Amino acid sequence: MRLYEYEGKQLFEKFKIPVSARRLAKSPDEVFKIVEKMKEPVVLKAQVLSGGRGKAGGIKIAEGANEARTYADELFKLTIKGYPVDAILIEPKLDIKQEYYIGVTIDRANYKLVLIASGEGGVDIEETAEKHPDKIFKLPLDISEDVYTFDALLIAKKIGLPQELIKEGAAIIISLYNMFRKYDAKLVEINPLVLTADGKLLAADARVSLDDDAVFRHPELQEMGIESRHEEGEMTPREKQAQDWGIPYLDLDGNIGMFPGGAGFGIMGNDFIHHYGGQPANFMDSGGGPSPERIAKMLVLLDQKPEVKVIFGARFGGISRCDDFAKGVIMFLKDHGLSKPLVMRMTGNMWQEGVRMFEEAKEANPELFEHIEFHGIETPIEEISKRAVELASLEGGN
Amino acid sequence: MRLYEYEGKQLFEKFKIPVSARRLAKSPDEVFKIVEKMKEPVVLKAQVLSGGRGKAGGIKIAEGANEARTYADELFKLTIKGYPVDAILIEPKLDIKQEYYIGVTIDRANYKLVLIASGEGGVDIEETAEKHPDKIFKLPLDISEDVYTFDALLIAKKIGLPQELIKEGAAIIISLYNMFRKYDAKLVEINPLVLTADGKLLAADARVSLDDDAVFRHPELQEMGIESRHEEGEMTPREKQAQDWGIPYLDLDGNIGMFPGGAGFGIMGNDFIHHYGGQPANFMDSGGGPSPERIAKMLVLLDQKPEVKVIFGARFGGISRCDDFAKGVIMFLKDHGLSKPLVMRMTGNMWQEGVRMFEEAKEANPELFEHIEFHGIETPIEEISKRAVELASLEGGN
Amino acid sequence: MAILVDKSSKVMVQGMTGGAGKFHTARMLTYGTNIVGGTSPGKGGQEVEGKPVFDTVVECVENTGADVSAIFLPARFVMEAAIEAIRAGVKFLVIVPEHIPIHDMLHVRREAVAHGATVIGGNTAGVMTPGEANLGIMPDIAFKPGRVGTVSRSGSITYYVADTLTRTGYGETTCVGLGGDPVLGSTFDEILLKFEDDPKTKAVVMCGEIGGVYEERACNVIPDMKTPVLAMIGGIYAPPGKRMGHAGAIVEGKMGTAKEKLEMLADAGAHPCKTFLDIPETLKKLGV
Amino acid sequence: MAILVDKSSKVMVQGMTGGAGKFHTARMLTYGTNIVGGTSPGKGGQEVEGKPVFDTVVECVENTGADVSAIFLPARFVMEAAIEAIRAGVKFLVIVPEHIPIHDMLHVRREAVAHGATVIGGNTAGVMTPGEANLGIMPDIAFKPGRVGTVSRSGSITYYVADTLTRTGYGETTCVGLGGDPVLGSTFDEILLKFEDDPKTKAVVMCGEIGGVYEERACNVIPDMKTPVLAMIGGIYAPPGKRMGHAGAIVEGKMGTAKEKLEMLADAGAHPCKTFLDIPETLKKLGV
Repeated sequence: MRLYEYEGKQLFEKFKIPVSARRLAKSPDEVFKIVEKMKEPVVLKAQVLSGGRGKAGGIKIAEGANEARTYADELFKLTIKGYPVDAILIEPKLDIKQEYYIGVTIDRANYKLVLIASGEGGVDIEETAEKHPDKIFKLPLDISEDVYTFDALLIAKKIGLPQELIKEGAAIIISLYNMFRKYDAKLVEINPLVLTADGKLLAADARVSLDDDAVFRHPELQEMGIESRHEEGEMTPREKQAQDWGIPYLDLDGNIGMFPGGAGFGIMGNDFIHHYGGQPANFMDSGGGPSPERIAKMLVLLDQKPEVKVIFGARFGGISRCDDFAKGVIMFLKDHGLSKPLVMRMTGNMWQEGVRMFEEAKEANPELFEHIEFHGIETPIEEISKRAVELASLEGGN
Repeated sequence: MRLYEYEGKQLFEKFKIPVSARRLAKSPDEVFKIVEKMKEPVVLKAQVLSGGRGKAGGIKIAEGANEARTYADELFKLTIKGYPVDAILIEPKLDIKQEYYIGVTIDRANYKLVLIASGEGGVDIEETAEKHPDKIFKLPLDISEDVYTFDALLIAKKIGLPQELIKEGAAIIISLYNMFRKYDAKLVEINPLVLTADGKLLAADARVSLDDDAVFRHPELQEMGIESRHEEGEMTPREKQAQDWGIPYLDLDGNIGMFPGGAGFGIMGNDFIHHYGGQPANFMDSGGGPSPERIAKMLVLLDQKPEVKVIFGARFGGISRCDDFAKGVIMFLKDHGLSKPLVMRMTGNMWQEGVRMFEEAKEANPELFEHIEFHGIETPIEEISKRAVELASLEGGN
Repeated sequence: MAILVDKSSKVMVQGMTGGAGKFHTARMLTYGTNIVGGTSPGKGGQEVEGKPVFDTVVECVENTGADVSAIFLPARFVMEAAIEAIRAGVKFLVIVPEHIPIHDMLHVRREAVAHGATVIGGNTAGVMTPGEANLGIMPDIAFKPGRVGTVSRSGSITYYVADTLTRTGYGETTCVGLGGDPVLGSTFDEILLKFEDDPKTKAVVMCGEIGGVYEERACNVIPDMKTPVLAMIGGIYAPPGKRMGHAGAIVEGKMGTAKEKLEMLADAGAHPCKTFLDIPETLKKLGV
Repeated sequence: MAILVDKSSKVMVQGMTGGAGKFHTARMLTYGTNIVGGTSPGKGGQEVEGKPVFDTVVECVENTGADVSAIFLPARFVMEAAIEAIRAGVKFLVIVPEHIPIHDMLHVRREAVAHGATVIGGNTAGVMTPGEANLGIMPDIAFKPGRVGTVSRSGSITYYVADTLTRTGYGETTCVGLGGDPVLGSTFDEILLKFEDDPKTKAVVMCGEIGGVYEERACNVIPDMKTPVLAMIGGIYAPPGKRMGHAGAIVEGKMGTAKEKLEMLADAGAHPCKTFLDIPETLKKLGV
């Protein structure tokens, strides 16, 4: 769950990390009114859930209210890495002497938190990390460990903060780390931490990603108006529909509708289709132990997508039981009907029950099953993949 | 810093430890008014900074407001282990089925926190610990360790909480431990934790001692109306005077006024006086690095105490410098004058400066020094002790 | 012989009285898994499928000798449950639930390392030693005792691989589901080394995934292993950087594209496979 | 030879630019203590008595090779300062300030044990190895090089004992102030064992106090020591249970009355002394 800059700065303030006074605007007119009152040069910052904003033209400096409105017009039309601009943050323009970088993230491979700092902030920190690793300082920490002032002082000195500001810099580092642990973050960054011409330290940007799975522990976020949200770009209408239904789904460019069980084979199955010369039309994940209703909705998404020429189905019942799966497919067939060929394989937990349900349903309504080729454990999944590719090429299409 | 029961229960409520509804009264009339409104049998509990309250008659059960006022009259006249009754806590009388004990304290010798619990609460836990150690359960914990629910569940079961209440009991144990760490406590006790006839768990008493040296970290205590206070009984007027001056001082029954440097020799010096057949009139501690003013005040306390026949002075300058010491003694002599013999020894840091100051002062005002026998490092402190005992017996007195 | 769990393992179920706990306790027992009891705080004294339920793991271990635990609890209770089991001396834990807070898993890993316990999951289908014990939610139809070990991040991949090994007559020693959550209790290298020490395991199939961070660690141990390692990585054709269901399936910077992972593993001496059918062919070539 | 500190020790002062830090840095240097530098966060680059001040202990250690630290800081900053020094590799620390929060000292002790460092104090007068190093606030007038070690909770008692040993010609190897705070960095037994290992120390005088909890620990090691131990305990005639200045000087339950402590120590093989003058007499009898 990624936060907007203005939300991140709300958290910064809570942890006494210095930030500029700022206002949020949702329209060019609002921008005009705010800047008119400020009577000083301002910076307008597009609020998007993505990095690389500066390079994409998402930051503008305006001397007065009219100029600000003109820029705001532009900014609200911008799409940055597929993300629309929802709001503009307005701050006084800073007279910047130096820019630093401070961040905290998780080194998952080594099970550590890592405090990262650099004297070269404001640019792409990943690039600095790659080209000048000596300019990046890292302090790995155990999840149960505090950062002490002495740790933070050393970092503040290493990145070259002026001597008179190292205590303040250390306090910012400690606060950022404490905030990371307090809010179950995956990433927090101040980039840049700015040293102004008049000798003040300010967090000029805020990047905060929290762990969706731990948001339940932090009801105060909701009180602050920060709501649960995923990190994603602009969605297609079908992706939006899937999200509303709680189904992880991505549109792709191919013509084979992927209807897999589990995320693991969801990914691998797409590779198989490619391997045999086909093109998947989507990525989809049923989630663990999907209900029959959910299974039916997954099929609705694919059946309604015009580009889909054939549906590839795979169910290996684990926590997802074959009987629930069969129930969902039958529900779909009865309520909605299948307009395209479906080749599928079903095995795993409760497969006998699943097969029996299909047989009973087919006996009652054989017409519902005329587009379906059904396989069990005896057929390798590769055969199903090949068959889906074959059917897709028979159907023609893109 | 020991808290009153009613203050402890304020903290309990903050940590969601269940307590009865309750009211505090500072006079018998207040007690009457409160009980009149409650319309149920109540328990009146003397609020004192001491244990053993029940045995001393500090707890009364009253059926109605008139009876409550009569008991309150008695309670406010009570002194429990030297502690006056400052207030009475009024709670509904509980129908008690079983009493338990839960406490957390520090095992200083082993540098551990210890969670202590027993199925036999409500009585003297130290007695139980001595006679039936098998009925006391202890869980030592590192200062950085959390108590987990499973730890607490095991304790709840061991002390015999009913099965349907073990989860609630565990939650109370965890809260008590968290409270201990959060407030830098030295001791927190629920004794008794009561199981009522209708199956509820309630903390019927609260004993909380915090670390005076860490109170600065908890400004919220002051916001709650809990103020810094030491654990002490009724003081003599001289002890109160000393406390106002910030001087650790205790009146004793003898006639030798003890004017030592440092707490260590403050204690040992009293032993020496006894050893040579004398009786100290007090205990006193100058504290580390006392100011000349403080030194002068220490002498004022002794000179004004009629029982003191002779003053025994010892200063081994460490963090307490001999020059500051000499300054203080001279200040006392000039401002106040010495009415009793003083035998003293001075050595240690800055002793040359101290000696020079005395010599100059004596040259200027020899009369001020006529009661003083002055020694340096050449005289063992035992000789000074003997001489003080000798002078005291020459002076007569008790 | 097998790794992690076999018929002598005394298995307990944490969260035994919940819906998933009850259902899978029954399934695991049906398979012949030696389940000796379980826990559910506040429900001590009850029974599930004739096995005793305790309030705490300590009591369960004292009364049943349990040395392995399968956790079926809501994600928010997993950290304490895992730490409880580890501190009570349980040496192998399977965390079935998904969506466990990442910081919680860091704490669990820390305790596991400190106490020498092995944790797999969260979001794992579990561990299966065919013919001996089925720990978790794996469908037994796919599995047969044999001579190849498997370790995968995804449950469904585990099933397909076992299905393939079973159909082609190799069978499996033990099949380990590493789990799909972003931070996991164990890493590929750790499981590979356990297979290396198992004389019955003649080869290992490891299946990684785009976005995972533990595939790279496997490269540290494969060069020194005597047991051949076959490697598959899912997501070769996945669009990079787009979210794909598994939180773990986000490409992290330059590291972790599926193609790079597979190349890295091949460089380390693993035998890359593109489909499941490549597995028996490779095993044949290796003379397993 | 000596214990804990000698003329080869490279001593740093934490809180070097404060009033007490400056004053005692000068005194310690005058005595000949090998002070190499100090710290004061934010004041790196300054000097005190010609010695360099650093912002952090790591920098001080890197630049001066400091291996011993004396802490002169307000009580609330002591915990972090001590942990900083311990983690930077300093192996011996003297915590002079008093009134350190008890929970803080538990953290300090934990770090010290984890890193094999020795901490004495808080509320200690320090450690003196006569003729070599004076670490803390002890008045040098009382001390002369010699053959008896001392360890006391109280500073003033340390001075009187040294004064007595010096006057009677025994002199001291090292004098250790354990400290007066209720929870201390080191315990009597730990210091006694260090003296036991010091060939120059022919006897040890330990002075405990009513209310302390560390005297009892001495009884665990005295029976096995070859070096004779003389024991004094202050507070034999103190009224029990009344507060006596030192927070540590409250009698805790039945444990810790001065009389009982002294008896316990005598039972363990220590030679009890009632006044300082008993010390040289006892040493004479023991042929030291």
